[in-house]
Amino acid sequence: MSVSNPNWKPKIVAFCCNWCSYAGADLAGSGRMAYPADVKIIRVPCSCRVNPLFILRAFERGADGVIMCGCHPGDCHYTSGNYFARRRMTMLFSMLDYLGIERGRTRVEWVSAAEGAKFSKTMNEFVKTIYDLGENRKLGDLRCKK
Amino acid sequence: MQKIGVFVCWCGSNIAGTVDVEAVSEAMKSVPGVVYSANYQYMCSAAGQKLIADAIHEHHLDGIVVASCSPRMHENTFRKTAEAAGLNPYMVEIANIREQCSWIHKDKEEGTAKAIVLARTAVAKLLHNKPLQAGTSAVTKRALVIGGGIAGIQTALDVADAGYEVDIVEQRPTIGGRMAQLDKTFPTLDCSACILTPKMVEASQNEKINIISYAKVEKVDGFVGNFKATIRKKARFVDETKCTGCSLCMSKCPSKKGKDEFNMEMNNRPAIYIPFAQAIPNVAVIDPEQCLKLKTGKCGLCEKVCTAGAINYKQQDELIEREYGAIVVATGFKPIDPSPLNEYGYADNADVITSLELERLMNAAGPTKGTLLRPSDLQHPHEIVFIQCVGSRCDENTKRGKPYCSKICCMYTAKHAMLIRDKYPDTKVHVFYIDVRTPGKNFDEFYRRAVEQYGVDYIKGMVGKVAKEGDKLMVRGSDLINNQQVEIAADLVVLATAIEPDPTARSIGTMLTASMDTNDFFTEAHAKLRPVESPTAGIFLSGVAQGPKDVPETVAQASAAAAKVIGLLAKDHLVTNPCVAYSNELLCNGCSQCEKVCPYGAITYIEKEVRGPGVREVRRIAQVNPAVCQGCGACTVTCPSGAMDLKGFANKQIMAEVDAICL
Amino acid sequence: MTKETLVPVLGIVTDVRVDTPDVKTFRVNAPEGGKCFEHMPGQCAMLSIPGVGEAMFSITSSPTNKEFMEFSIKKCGCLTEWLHQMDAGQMITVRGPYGNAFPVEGDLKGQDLLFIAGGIGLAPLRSVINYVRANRENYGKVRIVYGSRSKNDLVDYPEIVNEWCQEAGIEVFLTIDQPQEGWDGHVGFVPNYVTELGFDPQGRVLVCGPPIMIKFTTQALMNMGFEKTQIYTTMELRMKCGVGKCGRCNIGDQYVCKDGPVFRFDELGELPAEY
Amino acid sequence: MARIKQRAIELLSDGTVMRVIGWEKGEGNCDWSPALFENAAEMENFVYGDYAGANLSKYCLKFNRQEGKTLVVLKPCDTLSFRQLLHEHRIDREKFYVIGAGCKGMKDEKGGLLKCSACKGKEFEVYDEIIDDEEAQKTTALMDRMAGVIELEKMTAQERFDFWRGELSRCIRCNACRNVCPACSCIKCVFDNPASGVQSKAPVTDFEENMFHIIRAYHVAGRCTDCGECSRVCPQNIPLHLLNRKFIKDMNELYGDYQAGVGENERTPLTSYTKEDAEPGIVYERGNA
Amino acid sequence: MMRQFPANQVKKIIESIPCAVYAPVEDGAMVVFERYQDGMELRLDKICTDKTPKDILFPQWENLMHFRVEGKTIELSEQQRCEEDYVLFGVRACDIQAFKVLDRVFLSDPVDTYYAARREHGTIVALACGDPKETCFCKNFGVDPAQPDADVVLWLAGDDYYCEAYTDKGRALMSTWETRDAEEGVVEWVKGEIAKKYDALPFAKLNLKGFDGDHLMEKFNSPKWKKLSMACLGCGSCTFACPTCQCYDIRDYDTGNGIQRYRCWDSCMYSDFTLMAHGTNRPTQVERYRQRFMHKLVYFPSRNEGMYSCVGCGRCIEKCPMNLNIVKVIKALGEGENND
Repeated sequence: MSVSNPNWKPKIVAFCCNWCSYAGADLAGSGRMAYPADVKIIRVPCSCRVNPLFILRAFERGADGVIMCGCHPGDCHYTSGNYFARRRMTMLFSMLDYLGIERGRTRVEWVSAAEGAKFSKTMNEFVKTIYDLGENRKLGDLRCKK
Repeated sequence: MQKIGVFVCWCGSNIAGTVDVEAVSEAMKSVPGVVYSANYQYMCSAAGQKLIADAIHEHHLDGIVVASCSPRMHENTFRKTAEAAGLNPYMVEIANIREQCSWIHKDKEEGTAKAIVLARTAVAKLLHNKPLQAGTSAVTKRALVIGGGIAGIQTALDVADAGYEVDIVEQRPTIGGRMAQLDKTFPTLDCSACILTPKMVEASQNEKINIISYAKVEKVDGFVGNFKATIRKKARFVDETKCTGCSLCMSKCPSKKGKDEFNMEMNNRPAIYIPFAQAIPNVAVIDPEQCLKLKTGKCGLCEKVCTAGAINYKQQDELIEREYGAIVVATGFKPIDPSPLNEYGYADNADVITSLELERLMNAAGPTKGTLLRPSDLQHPHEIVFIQCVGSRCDENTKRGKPYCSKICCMYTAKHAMLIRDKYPDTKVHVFYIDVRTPGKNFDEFYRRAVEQYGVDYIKGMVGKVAKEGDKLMVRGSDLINNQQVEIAADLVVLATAIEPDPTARSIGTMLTASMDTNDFFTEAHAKLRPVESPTAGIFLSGVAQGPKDVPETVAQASAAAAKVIGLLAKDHLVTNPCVAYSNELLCNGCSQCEKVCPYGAITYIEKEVRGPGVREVRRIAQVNPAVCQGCGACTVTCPSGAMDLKGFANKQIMAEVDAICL
Repeated sequence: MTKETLVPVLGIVTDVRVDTPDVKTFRVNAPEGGKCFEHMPGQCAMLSIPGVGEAMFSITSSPTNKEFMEFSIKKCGCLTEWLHQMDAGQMITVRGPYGNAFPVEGDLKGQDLLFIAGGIGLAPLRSVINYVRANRENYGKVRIVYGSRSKNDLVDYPEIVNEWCQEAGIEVFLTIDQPQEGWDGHVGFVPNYVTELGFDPQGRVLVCGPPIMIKFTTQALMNMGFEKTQIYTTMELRMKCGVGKCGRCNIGDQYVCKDGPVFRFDELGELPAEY
Repeated sequence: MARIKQRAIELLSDGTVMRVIGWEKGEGNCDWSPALFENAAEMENFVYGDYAGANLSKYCLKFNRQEGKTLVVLKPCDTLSFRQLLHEHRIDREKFYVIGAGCKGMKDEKGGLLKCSACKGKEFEVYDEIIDDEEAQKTTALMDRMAGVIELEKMTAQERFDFWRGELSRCIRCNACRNVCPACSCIKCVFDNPASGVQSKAPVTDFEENMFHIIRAYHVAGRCTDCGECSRVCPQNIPLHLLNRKFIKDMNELYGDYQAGVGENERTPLTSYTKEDAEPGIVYERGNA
Repeated sequence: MMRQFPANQVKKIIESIPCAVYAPVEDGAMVVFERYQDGMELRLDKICTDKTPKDILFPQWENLMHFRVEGKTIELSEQQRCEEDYVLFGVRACDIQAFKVLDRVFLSDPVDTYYAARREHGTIVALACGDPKETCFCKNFGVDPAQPDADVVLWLAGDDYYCEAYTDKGRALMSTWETRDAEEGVVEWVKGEIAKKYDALPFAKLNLKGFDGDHLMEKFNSPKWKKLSMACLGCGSCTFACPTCQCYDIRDYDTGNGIQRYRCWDSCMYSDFTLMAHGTNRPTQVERYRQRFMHKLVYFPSRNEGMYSCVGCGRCIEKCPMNLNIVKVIKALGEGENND
């Protein structure tokens, strides 16, 4: 898909759990492991706090990609939060795919507090995917964009 | 609309280097709700904090956003600043413009633009913040230590020393744990029993310490400061208060087929036994699997010989319910069973033994009374091969062992080698190793002594096969340094088997909702900064339960855990995290979905008359115990009506953040 | 001129006065000064903060005030909470005037007037009272019974004490629900106080306050011999458009926002009891 | 069926139940409506038969806190919804007398109901007594329940997108799907609640149409018994059941077969987990792009 | 002057109209009024479109104005009113009557300028109902399916449309069409046929006696509402399908760049319709259900010289998921022979 607007910058929302992924993002920062500024992080206590509604809301408001990061399965600070999150997100992604929305605009990645490099790598990859997909037209809020 | 102040930190050049802080604080001035915006070199400094406090007073701020380093760094600092200035500490939001902005971006324009979005997002969230009040809960001033090994004993002693009651729950009939089974300890080679048993005695005599042996924790409810544990004390069939530990019954017991667990099952013990001479409590226990009286009703010899009248065949398990303020997990370890690693032939050859078995063979109280004899024919071995890293440091994908280093093997093997060479100079000792790891005080010197002074033959390489040939064990391996295959005809092969958490650890972890890693070691709240605490508040970690450790490390960690326990028990009240879930009773359907995802059992349901606009009826509604809730938010997403929300991370707050980012 | 139905004009809050712990009075001017529009006593206006909401409030000031309009607003919901946080200088949107007015130039003219208000219910009546004060010669005796939960909850207390009470031909009777230190006036609920005071069943009565107060006060008045046709009150319902179109405030064949909010008691009796 | 009517009259007369929820005839032949009967005389108008398509279990919410027992006539598939409401503690079992009524597939004026073509069976999950007829036992499903979903899954993403845009753009947000749904039983729906931040009353944008229906399907995922009422009642003929069935199909495939409203287990696939669950990326790995 | 043109020319005529034409076209499984474009399936045969043409005049949602809020200041810009002429083609008599009901609401003082502008710019071409259907009962409310009241009216007879303009707007529009003088008497014959067909319909004659302001309290207090409303789900299908229902809501939407104030359809059937901070005056579905029908049959005529705000189109009969409808209400609450 081609990018029609050369000045277009994607808006990417990253939900990060406080205990692992947010710390991983901090670690990426301490290690100066760059990733594009298009990614903006929202801190949540646990990946299980991420309501599918938030993800849809982001798309409604014009996000081009939404990524959720949490502790690795088994490592959840709250024991089981990411297991629930995993099922929820699987269902949501499946539904979005079913509705014909491009794959790849949503992603889940497990990033531990130790994986600064993985965080950076993941974000670089994800941003690239979004650039490849281009502007999110299918999900844009018409009224917002007017 | 709330009046919000924004404070942009330069962090010296850490932020100011890639973010135009001036521009950020200027841009914030036109964000709805912001009435004041400033920037400063170091917001966390005394001067920076004063700037914040002054602005709060002067501009009657309802909330502040500090655009600075990660909230994990200074959120608490600024909350305290705000609180001191009369603001609710939860009316503070941090925009992370260092770790998640200035440090990862090089382009100043880009960095500045992102910092503005991040600050704006924090403001958007803050506009929906509500002042939160931390609640309090009382602290039960008693600790529970699960596991009575050296770790548990040390923690208990230290906690008791500070004047608090401690219960030690030990699954075996005696405390002492693995250390009691050791012969000597490295690197000083002092006798293990000589240093451990006085501690055991001290624990038993300390009036603050209550040892509940031959028992297990069955259930734990509650939360930090207010745990309630149910402990099953198994029937010993011996009255603890009467038994004098004379051991007469042991000699008279006709059933001698019980395996002696203390001696790694290398010999038998009677059905009634005291695990070892210095056992605490020094009280006999009847093994119901072996006891003829209990199995067939015919015998009763021990009862007849017991002058104290301590034998009671009708004794039942006893359930003890007690309340605790803190729980220490000191469940320790066991060596893995090396049988599945069939190249070492452990299952097939009696003379392939584990290090802990060797430890018993060399111990004066062991099956051979301290003489080194090989198990198969009780002959003195002349050629001994030690194999390192058996089941440790394995490729995770092969599932043949543990991925981690068991840490203690290098040192105890050096110890064993040295002791054997010292006592039996005619014996040749070879050690197959991958690396020799000796990072510890006097450890490397110790290892070098083994090599240099005692002539232990260290071969860098792996063993491919141990096979019985005649009365010899042929050990085939590679010598990486000389780049050749070696074959040694050994009399005895000793496996430095990996250690793994005690099998009970997993169920205890689940019971305590304490997180564990994939190897069943308990996870610490922070690998560096909170190494003796579990992420679950009020649960502390002592000893190998948290990860492989040697004795000095274990004792050090045990004392550290004790210090944390004392810190907790010293408080009369705990301040609870106010960022917990709560349910809006007007919206709650009472459908019980949230309860099912709560990892803490914090949600209960009550029938209640709810009142609201046009509503006055009895409904079933969810209630969250704020002292139990840890604030994960699983319930909030499960709730279809949005009745369940999380303070500090409310739906509206997160959606405001989303909106602000996507603006 | 076709009046725009839904498009508001802008207004500036030029003064915020704290009346009681949960009532503030806002003075509103047009951005260019003066009033946003003219009105008659009892009429309402829709105030709004874009993005927060829009709601109907009665105009508290008298049309005889030529400089500004005032709204006394009790904090009770999302919008009012927002309004209460406003400082002077804040812009809001205003549209109106909506609804009918008390018949100050009709049925009330030449009559003795009895005003009975409870709590924030004084807001719509204050407009009438001040209108009557400004056109004193057109009306007979004026008596005002006003009650609130406590002394602190009496709206416009300084104006009542310093102006109304000082004026010849106006009698003011204040009461609060519970005894309170520093209060030597009457204590008791408004309907009881009205009964205690006892009024000749003549002239016109304007009642405004919480539904329960209105109910018992009218009973008390009727016991004294007042006719339903002598009693006026105002109603409050969910409103959205203010022009009798959106359907919300429809009761029977009336639209409260357009045909009300002022109703004579006999008119109310002809409506289904859905208020 | 006269037997149901007769039995209901008996139970009303002997005081076992205080009211009956059933059906009554309309003006024509096919326009039956759910109705309330409070005494034997009113039962004159009671009917049960080919046009009793509506699922009466949601009406139970209305009567749960009322005095005495309510008799409710439920078809086999309706009893699943009833069980699900029991699971969710929304109704009390002892407040209802359930007559399980045999069903050989329901109709409306246009013919057999779509929901009945994928009949889930003739078993009653909950009942106090069953009044069945032999005919009912003989009828079977006419089609694979997942056929529609599978057909869509086979399409390309663009085709699916166009399909759903076409369907969902007709939505007028009348809320019939929500209000009829026994799983959408929230006291206050998030989309009606100004405090939720997502309140919306009109499908003001393409996206809000999607959002409403995705979230609705998501909220009932694992709780939806696939009673098919949403599609039956949609005045705009949107095949909403295809959203719910997609979730059902996914959950069955990924987390093991599950039917909401069956058995004693109150946990749904979304309130349980296994450590070995598939990663969300599986969605992208299967099927065509 | 009555004219006629071959029915197969109707597409051509529509395409020849220079402004936007809204006509009944097929959309999925439904027939709705949409802006006609080449290639669309014209469905003039459909008696009652699935969605009423009311949303041409009163759209389901429309922006009213836009605010920019900065600091303490507010900037307001109005949404432009409709400025383009358009033609509404193929509207039936009942829906045209519904426009008159809407006019009573939106054009009464103070005038709703958004609605007024649309009304003014539209020219309505009506189509007589040659084949009224089973659910029709329009004549009860003074609607003649054979003689709609519009700018231009069409009658289909055989292979030809007969047309006559009744207003200047209509005449101007029709003058551009290619037509010939109409054969005499045909339309009269068609009208007669329509009347005959209508009279044979089940709801052709309902007794509306007693549905007036004089019986307001009596109808309001009827105990029958409880049972009548039992099955009501409280959804908005009837109100949204109804050509006269015009309750609306005004809402603000934060676009991120300002506040959009929009109006959207609302329904008195919704539980939150009258909900305010301290409760609602219609707490259960019984009251809400009663409100809708009382409004149509009693309140509205009481305010509007006996004009009912039901036009007998029968859409609610088709759309109600639970088969509740206004005919059942009329029959249950009415007087005389209905009351069986």
